[in-house]
Amino acid sequence: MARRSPVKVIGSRLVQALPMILLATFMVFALLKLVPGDIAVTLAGDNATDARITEIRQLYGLDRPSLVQYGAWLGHVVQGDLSQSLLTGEKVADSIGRAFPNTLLIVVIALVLALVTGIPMGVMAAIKPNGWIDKLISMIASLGVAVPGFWLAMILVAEFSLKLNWLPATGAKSFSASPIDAVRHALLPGIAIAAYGMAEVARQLRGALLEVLSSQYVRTLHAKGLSMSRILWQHGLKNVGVNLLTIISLLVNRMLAATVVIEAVFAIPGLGSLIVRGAIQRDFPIVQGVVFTMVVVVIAVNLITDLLCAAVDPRIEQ
Amino acid sequence: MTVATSEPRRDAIVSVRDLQVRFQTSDRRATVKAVDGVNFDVRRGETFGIIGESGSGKTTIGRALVFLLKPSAGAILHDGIDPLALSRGQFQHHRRDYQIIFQDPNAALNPRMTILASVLEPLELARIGDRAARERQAREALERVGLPQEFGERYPHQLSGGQKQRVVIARALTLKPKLIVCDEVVAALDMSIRGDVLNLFADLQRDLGLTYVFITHDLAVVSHISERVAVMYLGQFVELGPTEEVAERPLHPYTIALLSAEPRPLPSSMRQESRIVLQGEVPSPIDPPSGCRFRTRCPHAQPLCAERVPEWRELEPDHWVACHFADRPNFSSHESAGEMP
Amino acid sequence: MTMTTRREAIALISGALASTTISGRAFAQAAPKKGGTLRISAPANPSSLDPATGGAGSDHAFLFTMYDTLVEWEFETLKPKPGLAESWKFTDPNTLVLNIRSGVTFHDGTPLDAEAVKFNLDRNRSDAKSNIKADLLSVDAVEVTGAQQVTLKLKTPDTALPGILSDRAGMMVSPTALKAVDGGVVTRKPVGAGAYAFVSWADGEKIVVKRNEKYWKPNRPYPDGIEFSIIPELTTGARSVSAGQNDLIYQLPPRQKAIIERASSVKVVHGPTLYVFQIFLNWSRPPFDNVKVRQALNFAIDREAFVKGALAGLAEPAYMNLPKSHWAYDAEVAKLYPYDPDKARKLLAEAGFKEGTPIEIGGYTDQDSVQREEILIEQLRKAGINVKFSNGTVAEASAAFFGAEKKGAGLLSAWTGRPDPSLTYSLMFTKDAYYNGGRAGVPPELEAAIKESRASEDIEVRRKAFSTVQRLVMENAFVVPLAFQFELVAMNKKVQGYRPNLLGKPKYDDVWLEG
Amino acid sequence: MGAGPPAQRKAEGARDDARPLLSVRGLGVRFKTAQGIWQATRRIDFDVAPGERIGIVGESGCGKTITGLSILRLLPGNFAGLDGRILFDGTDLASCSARQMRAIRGKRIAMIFQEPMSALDPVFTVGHQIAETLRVHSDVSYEEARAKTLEMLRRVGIASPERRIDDYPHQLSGGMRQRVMIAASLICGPELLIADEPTTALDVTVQAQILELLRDISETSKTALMLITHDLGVVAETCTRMITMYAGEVIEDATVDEALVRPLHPYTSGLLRSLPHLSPRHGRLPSIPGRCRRLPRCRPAAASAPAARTQ
Repeated sequence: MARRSPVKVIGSRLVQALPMILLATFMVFALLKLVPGDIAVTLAGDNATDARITEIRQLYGLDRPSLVQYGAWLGHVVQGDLSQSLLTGEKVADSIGRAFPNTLLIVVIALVLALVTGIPMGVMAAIKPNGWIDKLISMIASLGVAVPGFWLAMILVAEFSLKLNWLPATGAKSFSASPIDAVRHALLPGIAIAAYGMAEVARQLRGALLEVLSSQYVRTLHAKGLSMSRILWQHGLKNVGVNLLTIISLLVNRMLAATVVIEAVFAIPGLGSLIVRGAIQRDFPIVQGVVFTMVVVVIAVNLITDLLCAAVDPRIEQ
Repeated sequence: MTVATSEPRRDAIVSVRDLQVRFQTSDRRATVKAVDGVNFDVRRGETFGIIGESGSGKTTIGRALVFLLKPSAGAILHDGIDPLALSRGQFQHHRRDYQIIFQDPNAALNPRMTILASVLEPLELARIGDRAARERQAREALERVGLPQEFGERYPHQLSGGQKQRVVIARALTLKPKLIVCDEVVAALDMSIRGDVLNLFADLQRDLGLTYVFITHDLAVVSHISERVAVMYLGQFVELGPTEEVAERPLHPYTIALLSAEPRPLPSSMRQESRIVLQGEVPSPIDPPSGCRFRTRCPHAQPLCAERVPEWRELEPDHWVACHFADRPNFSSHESAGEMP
Repeated sequence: MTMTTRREAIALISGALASTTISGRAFAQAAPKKGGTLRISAPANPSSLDPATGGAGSDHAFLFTMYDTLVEWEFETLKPKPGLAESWKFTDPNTLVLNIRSGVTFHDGTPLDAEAVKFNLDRNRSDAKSNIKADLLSVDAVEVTGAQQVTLKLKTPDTALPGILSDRAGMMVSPTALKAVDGGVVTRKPVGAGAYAFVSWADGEKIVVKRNEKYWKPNRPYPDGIEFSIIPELTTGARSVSAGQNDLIYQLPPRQKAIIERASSVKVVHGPTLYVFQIFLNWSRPPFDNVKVRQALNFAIDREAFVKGALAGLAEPAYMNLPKSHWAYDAEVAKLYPYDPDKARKLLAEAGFKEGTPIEIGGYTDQDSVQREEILIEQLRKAGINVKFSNGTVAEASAAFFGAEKKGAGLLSAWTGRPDPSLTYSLMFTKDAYYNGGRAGVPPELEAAIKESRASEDIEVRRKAFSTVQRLVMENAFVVPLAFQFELVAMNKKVQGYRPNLLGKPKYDDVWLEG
Repeated sequence: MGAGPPAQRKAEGARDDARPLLSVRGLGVRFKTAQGIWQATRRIDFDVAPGERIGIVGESGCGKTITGLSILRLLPGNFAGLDGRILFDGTDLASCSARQMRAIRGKRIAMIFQEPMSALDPVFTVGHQIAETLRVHSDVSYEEARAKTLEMLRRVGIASPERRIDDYPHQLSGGMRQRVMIAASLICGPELLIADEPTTALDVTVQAQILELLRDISETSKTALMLITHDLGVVAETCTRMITMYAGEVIEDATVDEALVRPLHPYTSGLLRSLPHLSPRHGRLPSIPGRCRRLPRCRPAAASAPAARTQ
């Protein structure tokens, strides 16, 4: 039962994460090399000739064995350099540094919205299972899961940007420069992604709460004279805390993935747009850089989740 | 403690010598000494009871006896042979003679299999006889445990707890074992059904010449069914002897306390007030007390108890105890254990 | 042409301004005025902002704002006209003299003189990183023959050069800037002599340019600057214009016209371009090594129906690689392949081609491409031709067909056109050209005719040469042209003075902002 | 005992107080099942005097737990209806509002359950859970509540309570958890404690500790105890009066001594005889025929026979 210090836990988890990062970036690299298409063709331009394409491969080192290319990339990464776009020469770290805050803001907004709406929905549904509120909420949740994010996004834009002109239809603004403007830009994409999250939170929370409510200790709480609302919001929520944290970490991963589509719909220059562009152009340093970032984020989210779970539920050992 | 009974008795179906079973804790930082140096023989045809409270290691012993667990040290001989020295095939064959039944019949039965299929399963796995012979054998087993023919076609959820436990017993019987380890087999059953099932065990023993090792925390059950009983505390036996002897003239302070703690349906006039209620909690098997393990809760503990491990000695014929002072009359149990109803 | 991104496949163009229609109100009649920032939704991140190293046809939309070219063209006709070179002359078939406008400086103050032009041309034709060496293959030497005069010594006569110098090869970069940058590439720090000077480029996000206050053209440009927002999703880009976040979007697919016209603040401009949808053929192996099969394919296609069905009518049926309005267009060649499925069947029979034998043709996975495929499958089926499309991304499918893999008998793609038609033909219909997927030979008279088209400066001589080229290409049916797509540009009504051009790569020379 | 009004019961109780603390009259509880309405208990009458310790015994499914739960109106979700009256100190709990009921639960009537592990919230410290009872019923400061909690922990015999107060349930042994449950139930000084099989899941030596604690607390703080158990021994050790239930009805209500010495009801005697006890190891255990509550198995009387002993 001895607890280990969080510092040690984080340290050991980061060490465990290294092979994951290596594996993920290598697999993506290998995939990019396996699928047909070649950045050399793009680099050669519209007037390409076979000779020119061969020349470009040599010029950019694209004719070297794949492992050597990956090794070279890795060598740079180890030195803290994510190298640069083969096509435009922009430093990948700069691209990511610009894109990541945009994506992060959307995910954070989506997550907050999903929780703010999903938690009350889940709790209300659990109070009286199979009552009309529960049925209504379950219907809304089914819709939230079923409606594709990009479709919802377009509806939102049509309504709130084009018709009512309340919120911008496209683009992103820097949060540090103008927080309000940045949030205004990220709000609609956030909502579009949040719908799924809301449904997921509501459904999972309902299930977890029902299980908690049917447990013996809830009967004890009733016997102690606690009100239903106190039981739900205090004991219920803390007991489903681990479930909730797990949902959140899954949601963050899913939402990160969902930004790929949503960013395209809203023309937000985020990680999703970046990786799509990199992949289409076979600009592998960009793809590698984004995959690297995403893996690090996912690992970080999982780590934080685990630490929080241990904080919420004393039975979990670190 | 010294190994007093180093020579296995001739009539021993199971001989246990200095048995130790250790586990790693889940964080792999400490070792739990679940069973720590236990010696006993189980005689052919008897019912050998092991009584102990949760965490005493009695379930671990039960599993080790049929080699569901591998001993960390010491030896378990079945009919004088060491099953661990057998080849894989021989071992599998040997195993059929030594069965175990657990507390929860629900966990032992596949809810999607009919009762007959469940009872047939061990026979099929062992590839005994042809299909017809196997089915006949299974039906006989069901009949023997008192379940009518039509139960074979039913599913576990259609049966009561007692009936399910009968099915589990029938299944163990199909392979015609010599010995059955019964681990808390009636603990989950209602009082009134408990009697029926215990009666069944007695009948089967009489008819089939079975040997039982009956593991339980329930004094009433163990004293009803077993000829000899061992009392276990924190991984070790503290007392072993004929059931009447142990129940009526217990030698070890823990046995005395255990017997005294048993609530008895006696009217107030027949109760005696000097009930012994042990204080405190059972110490951790990770770091047990020095010397006598019971000393931290023993009302008669002396400095010696902390210093020396009490010897496992045969204080009276066939009656073993591990206590430095078991032969001192001042805490002799006779007056404190109370009368039997 | 087809490589790089899907956006490009949808949109690069050229051609004469046959019909420019403007939806909604007519242009306001007010006089142009300066000021304001033009906000443009651009469909693709540039591959580079250095004209010599970039490759994508979509780059021009940015490059034209920062770099002026030695030669320019009339928007409507693509006829070469003076740019940084105020005049040029072939003193003999192998000598081209360019007189450079005086008083022009680059954005960094470097004078644009003969030395600067020579520096650029030499870099373009010999630097390892240059992607346009092939454009200047005919140049043997560049000589400075005066402070503002360069003379190009040619290996072979090449009258396509003025056209070529109106494209990347003629874009002048400040030599000072080139020398200052490590590696000699100004991808990320472009310095030209164009109407706008570079401010910033955030990859995939935004490119900002500001007015060149010392621009040589009087009173130009009008806006203070241009902000390009890079929005690869064209639907989204169109929405940004509807919502007023951007002022202009170009390269819209035809299906967007009806949608964007619903927004009352938006007007739409369209005009023909050189951008032609076509099926590339690999004539090095069966079934397309048989000219009759290739011809059958051309007869089997109802181009009018294709334009209506696949391109919302915003296109011109293509019977060769030049549209009607082009100066080198030959109406006789256009009559070679009327829609005639019976003829197609007959040709197939003569070729010994068994009806219904599947032919695998490559294509792209995007929605518009798939729609085009469906229409073609249906049309060809009527002539007994069973086409199976195997789709991939633009990069994949293109590389698979044109690259070493040589996958598929054909590829449904498009050709973006070049300022001078000779490039179009030499890039597709000469042996070993990259866009000759099979790298198979062509009749010697075709090679000769292409050469001939670059030999004379006289436009009538060139027109005749191109007639021969086109006739030979189409008689041999080396390609199945389908339709010239119109340029479709949507803009906020306050944007004034925008004119489409035949090349289909937008220029904003006369654009100004109202209000 | 039948439907005798409280006044008639004077002779029986250990105490002679003016009126009983709890008076259950004609209690019956119904549940919805897939097969329709199921009458779980019916016509239950009994009294509990202040400070009295009564045991309710019977097999599983006999309705003893439901009777305990129905007093606090803690019946499960498929509860369909309740008849009769549950008079507690003059108030009919059967017709109380939810709010009134909450004010009584934990403060005036407390209840503890069989499984001390699952009956405690795993994610709150035991200190929090003990103090919680106090905090919902009275306006006390955090410090006061903590001090009172420490006192309660000491009172229920937990060693080094200062250390244990911040432990979580999983860090305690089964016996300690049940002590915690008792502490949480008694912190408001209730007049009645309903204990539903409080020692069934515990080892016998721990059971002895807990029973001793319950008896001790009941005696010193004059808390009435209603002990629900299947174990006659537990009742004999702890209670003065014993109510036997069978098939949803009370079939016997007598002092423990009387019930054990001369069990009038055949079911009670059957229960007694079926005990596999220490001495009679030779010979067979008498079995009680039938085990479904709907099958009458009481030999001379039907399951619905009236209680055999009345006052």
